[in-house]
Amino acid sequence: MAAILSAEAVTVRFGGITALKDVSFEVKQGEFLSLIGPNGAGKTTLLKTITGIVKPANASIKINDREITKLPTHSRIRLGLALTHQIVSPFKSMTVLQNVMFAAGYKKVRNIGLSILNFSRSSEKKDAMAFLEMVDIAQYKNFPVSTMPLGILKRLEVARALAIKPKILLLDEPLAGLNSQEASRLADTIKLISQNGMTTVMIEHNLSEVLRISDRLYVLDNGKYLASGNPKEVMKQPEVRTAYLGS
Amino acid sequence: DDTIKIGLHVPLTGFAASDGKSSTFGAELAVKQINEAGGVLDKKLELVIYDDQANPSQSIPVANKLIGQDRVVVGVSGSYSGPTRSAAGVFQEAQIPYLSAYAIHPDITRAGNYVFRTSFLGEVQGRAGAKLIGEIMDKKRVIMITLKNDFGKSLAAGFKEKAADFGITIVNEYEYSMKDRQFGAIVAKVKADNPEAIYASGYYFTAGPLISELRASGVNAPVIGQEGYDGSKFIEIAGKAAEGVIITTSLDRDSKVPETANYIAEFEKLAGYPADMVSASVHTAVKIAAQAMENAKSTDPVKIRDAISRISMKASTGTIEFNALGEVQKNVQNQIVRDGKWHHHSVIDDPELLAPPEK
Amino acid sequence: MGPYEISLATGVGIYVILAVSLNLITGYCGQISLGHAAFFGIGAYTVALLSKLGWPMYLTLAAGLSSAGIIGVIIGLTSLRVKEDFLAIVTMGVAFLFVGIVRQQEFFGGEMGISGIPSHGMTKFAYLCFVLVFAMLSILFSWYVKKAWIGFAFDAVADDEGTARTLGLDIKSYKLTAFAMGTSMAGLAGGLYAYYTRFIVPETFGFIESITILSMVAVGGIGSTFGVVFATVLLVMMPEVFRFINDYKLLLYGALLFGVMRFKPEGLSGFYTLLTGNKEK
Amino acid sequence: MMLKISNFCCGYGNMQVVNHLDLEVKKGSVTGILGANGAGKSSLIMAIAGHVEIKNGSIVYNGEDITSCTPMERVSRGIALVPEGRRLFKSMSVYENLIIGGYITRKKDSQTNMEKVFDIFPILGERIRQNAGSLSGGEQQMLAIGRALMTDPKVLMVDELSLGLMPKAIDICYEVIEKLNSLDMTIMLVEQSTKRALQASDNVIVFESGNTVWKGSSNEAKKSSEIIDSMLGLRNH
Amino acid sequence: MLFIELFIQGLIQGSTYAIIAVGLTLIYGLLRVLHVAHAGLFTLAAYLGVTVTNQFGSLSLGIVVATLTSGIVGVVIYRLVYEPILNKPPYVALIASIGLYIAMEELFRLIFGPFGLSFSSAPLQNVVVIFGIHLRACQIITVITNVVLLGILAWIAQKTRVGIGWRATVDDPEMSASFGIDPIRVRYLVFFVGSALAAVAGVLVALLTNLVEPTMGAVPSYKSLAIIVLGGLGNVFGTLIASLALGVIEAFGTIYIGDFLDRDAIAFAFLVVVLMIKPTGLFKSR
Ligand SMILES: Nc1ncnc2c1ncn2[C@@H]1O[C@H](COP(=O)(O)OP(=O)(O)OP(=O)(O)O)[C@@H](O)[C@H]1O
Ligand SMILES: Nc1ncnc2c1ncn2[C@@H]1O[C@H](COP(=O)(O)OP(=O)(O)OP(=O)(O)O)[C@@H](O)[C@H]1O
Ligand SMILES: [Mg+2]
Ligand SMILES: [Mg+2]
Repeated sequence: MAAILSAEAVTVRFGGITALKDVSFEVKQGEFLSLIGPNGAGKTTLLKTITGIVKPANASIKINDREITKLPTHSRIRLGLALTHQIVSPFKSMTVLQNVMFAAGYKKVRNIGLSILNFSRSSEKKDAMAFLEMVDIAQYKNFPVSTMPLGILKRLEVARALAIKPKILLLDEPLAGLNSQEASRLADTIKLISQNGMTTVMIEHNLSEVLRISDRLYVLDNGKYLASGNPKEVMKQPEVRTAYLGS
Repeated sequence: DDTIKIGLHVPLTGFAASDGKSSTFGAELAVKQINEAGGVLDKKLELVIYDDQANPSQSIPVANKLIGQDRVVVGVSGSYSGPTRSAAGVFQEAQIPYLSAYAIHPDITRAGNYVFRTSFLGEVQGRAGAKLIGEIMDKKRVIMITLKNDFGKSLAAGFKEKAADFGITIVNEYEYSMKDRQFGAIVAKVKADNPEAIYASGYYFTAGPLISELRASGVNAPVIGQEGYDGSKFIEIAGKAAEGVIITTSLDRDSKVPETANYIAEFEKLAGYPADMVSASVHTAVKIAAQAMENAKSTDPVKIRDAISRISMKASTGTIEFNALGEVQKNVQNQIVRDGKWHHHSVIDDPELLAPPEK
Repeated sequence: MGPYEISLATGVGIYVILAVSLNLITGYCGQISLGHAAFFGIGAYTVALLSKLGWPMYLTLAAGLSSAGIIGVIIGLTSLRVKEDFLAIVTMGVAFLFVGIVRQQEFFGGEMGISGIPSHGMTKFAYLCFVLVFAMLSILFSWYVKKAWIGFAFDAVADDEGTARTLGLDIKSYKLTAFAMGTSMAGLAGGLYAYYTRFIVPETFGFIESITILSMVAVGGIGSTFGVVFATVLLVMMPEVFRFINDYKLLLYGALLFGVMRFKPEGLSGFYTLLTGNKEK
Repeated sequence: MMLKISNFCCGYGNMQVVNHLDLEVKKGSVTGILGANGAGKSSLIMAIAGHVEIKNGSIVYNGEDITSCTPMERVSRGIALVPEGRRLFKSMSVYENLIIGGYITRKKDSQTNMEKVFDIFPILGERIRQNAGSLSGGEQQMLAIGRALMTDPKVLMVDELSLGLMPKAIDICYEVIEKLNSLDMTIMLVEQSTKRALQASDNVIVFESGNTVWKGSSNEAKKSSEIIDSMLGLRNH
Repeated sequence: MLFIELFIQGLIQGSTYAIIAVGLTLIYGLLRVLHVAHAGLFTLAAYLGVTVTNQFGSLSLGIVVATLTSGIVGVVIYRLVYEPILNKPPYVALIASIGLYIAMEELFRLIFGPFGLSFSSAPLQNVVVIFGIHLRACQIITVITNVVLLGILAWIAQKTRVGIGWRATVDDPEMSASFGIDPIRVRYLVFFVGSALAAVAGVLVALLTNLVEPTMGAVPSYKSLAIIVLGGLGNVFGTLIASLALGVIEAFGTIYIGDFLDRDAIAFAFLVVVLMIKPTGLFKSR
């Protein structure tokens, strides 16, 4: 199968620090890829480069063979990317439901004209409720997000990303902050979504869940490519073990 | 009704509040004097005073209120050009006579035939300044320091218009804004220019610091100012540096003319500080309004207007007569600071030079 | 209605347009502007100059609206780089630059301003109605914007630009639209003002005026159209109502601004929600 | 007894989120605090640190009632906090964050403590001038722990120790915890990973919706870990 | 020669800006509040300085009374005005501050009259000639005060533990309390120091112009806002440099481009240009 998303020769520098050095990777249509690696390896930076939030020194990023490196973030998102944030960033002035509703209305805010002409919010509300249920936080819909504990916000991130109906879901540590039961339930949900055809890239340190649901692993270390391939096999590689597991 | 109402708008609050205060005292003094002398048409004169914050948008409702609610028979502006110009339109439209006491914007009287001005136009005073420097003082190399507002700009225009006629070369002109109080840069440059005289427009609160700085930095050329300096406050701020400063104004402190001498004495009694040009101008305007009613023997606006246009009256700021445009022609009084007081310096009475526009 | 009430009401109408227009930029889209009066001024100057050239009123007003809008977009474009307090200060700079430039150019009448602006040719009362119609239209427009998806998008931009971007929102064009809508409405208000006073000077459109407009928005309750309209009426009327205490008027005004922000930071619209028990925005 | 919390209630505004809690923490022990999302774990920790309003009950620390002490008084008595979400001073450098951590210690101690922190987390030493806000998620967590250690704490309260850390770093952190514990530091841990928590702690307390549903030694709990697991999941079934 | 003189005049002007702006930037740095009413304290101090000096014939007493009073009033303003609205959006404090400033201006006018006050005999006006440049004692003192005060402050803020502690309360007051820094005390201290600085500036300006008016704070209030942005919000050293640079640019600008832009507009043109090129100000926001 063809790569739906590819990033070639990504180099990112922050001042003196090289956060990513000549990293290339690709994801195939429908694949569930997990991005792992030590803290500070550059995983978040890689996803942020793909979405255009971080400006790379060098890179070539393609969706379905279309070059998107020069596009601004919002245009890339519209080509089918969705990103959840490692450090949760809900719209603080809105309720849980409104957060997802706004995302669900992505088509209506594509351009100014549409956004002026469109008035009704009812179908988005329905969609949003479905997504909230999918991640088990429907009962919090009318709470202002500022009072919500981290676990809820983490799931809200996922719901909101789903609401923009992406082709490729980029998840930055969606399970962090959930207890083991909650984590495996959310992992199941994500897996289910991916099995229904959503290409998924997930950054996650929760190894047991990663190994349980990923099709393939991609390992970064210190800004460089370290390994990739079948989860079990990758985890057997000694470099990966020393860098990541410490044993 | 047993009173006749005169409307006055002044800046009681905001940056021009000090002039508003003087205006108020000037008007109150006039009313007091008139009422003590039996009032107007056997009725008492009553002042209605509103604050306009020296703001052109504020003076429109104020003017409308004076006309529509208080039913004043004459309006007087004790305020700056902006608010006066916008109020003038309202009075003109309502056909109520309106006297601008000291606002100098040339377009004020052009609002129409109900609008008069009891003070000089900025240009006229600027021309007088040129004569004072070029002819009376015989200084030729002049630096201009111009206040960047309608007052300073029109003074400068008048000055430049006649400068050449009196043999003056304008070496340089520097501008400053109303809010400036520190003039180090201009002073440094003036010093380098080394002029024979300095024509500096401004108000006491800008001129005081300016002249202190000029003198401190060793610039000793004479400084010529205008009625904006007029008042004791200038001398208080500039201290010794004020000595020798000459201004063109309409109030002669050493005047023997009873109207003026009397005004100067009475004002200080009422207000508790010495008279200034602003208060004298408002005092004059109120007196004119009262006299016009007496002359017209009526409070009918049309008749008052006609009476004002024909008036000839001695007031604290000189003899007032209006031309077709509603502008006044009177002598310019030059005053000089000596021993910490304003004193007579000279008079300019050249009718051609002082002629206000007719149209 | 006497001439006084009419002129007062006309002033209120103009300020309602202004306040509502700033509310679009600051209240809805979250972009603090301390220079709104500059666009008010651009509208007023455009209308003043063109009307003196003999253009008919509807054309001058349209020109005032578009010139302010166009310059608004240009300023908006340059301001896109700065955020929050930096934006506030840059827009404050714009306010000073506008006055600083206009007062130096003879073409704009310099310090003397522009007088002799032709009459609108209506009775004062008719002109009042004319202004009020525009004020109503602005209120309706602003209410509509809030309810439509564009208002939702503005909320998102105001809340967190970065997040909105990662949800596919084109932040730039929304910000620019807010600027365009707000500044062109301010331009219209400026035009109406020019016909109202028939005399304009640069100082009227300075920083103080910008602050006055922002105060109306903040006192009303940022983002709440009806609160803002209410506060505008209140703040414009207040100095008039308190004319009898001339000397203390500004003191009272300052104290009110301060008091509302201190004790009711969400603005007067907070009282409204309090009264109706309506918690939804 | 290091900490004795009795009949303790805390919350926000009108909402009470921890109800009638009784907890005793022995000196030198590790106490695990478990519970589902929103159970009130973080609120409890923050209340002990002095940031959440205590509605009822008391906290006695080393025999001294500190219920109404300010956060500053608490930290100066030796209660240190690694808060949820790290709450670093984002616009300040790693170095400055650590300096603030050592604000209440003497300058010399602060120096040696900082070296200790760099020993534990060498990466922090490498990033010393970087703004805390731009560190990677895991690095931020390390800094948060390092900062708390700078206070020379007697009681260390850690909210979500392993959040966002790679397995290796988690191991390191737990080693650090063990080491600190062996040096007689009292530790309270909020942890999502039940397994980890049970391994590391001597005692555990399990919350659900603000109520204590289980309390006891971790050995006991280990035996019935399935019970605890199901308790943790209760809310969602 | 002229250039040197213009430069020096610019420095003098810039010094007065700096002393005001630094207080403002400290307060901004601490609370993210654009404290417009700061200029009200500047005015208050100028009035007190002149009144006390005239009354008791001692400038030193005037300065002491002015700085102490302004400092205390500053703390009171913080306590009564800002503290309750700190966690509101920033415009709330801004408008409250503007309202407070308007009210203060009016109070000064009502109390001290609209005409302004002057020293009955202004101190420190003796002229010193250095290399042919005439300077008044008060001008020299202004520059020296500026450099000394701000030097000390910048050092405290950037290099000492106390300074780092101050700055921590900015990022997260709750957490800094958890590390033993009392945010309330820090704020009181910063408001006191900042307001006392404004007071020093007020008295200096009164000496320079020999005129104290109700509205004298208006220009400094907004110009110093521009300066603290240029200097990198919260950055003491940056503010110092930005103030002096602005003073100098204004000095030259008034002379050479004065008929195109007025002084205030020059300041803002400079600001807008800088921010367009570098949206975060000239210096790093500390
Ligand atoms: N804006 C920035 N400025 C400077 N350095 C940065 C910036 N953003 C990230 N870095 C550095 O780049 C490196 C990679 O960061 P990144 O956030 O991508 O790591 P990560 O792999 O996601 O780690 P973690 O698993 O801990 O989240 C880190 O060392 C981080 O400190
Ligand atoms: N600042 C706040 N204001 C109001 N309510 C709050 C606030 N913080 C938390 N809450 C509420 O208190 C309850 C307990 O929250 P807390 O953060 O203590 O849970 P937690 O057990 O730490 O959850 P998590 O595992 O997700 O971190 C939740 O219902 C939450 O909504
Ligand atoms: Mg990361
Ligand atoms: Mg928690």
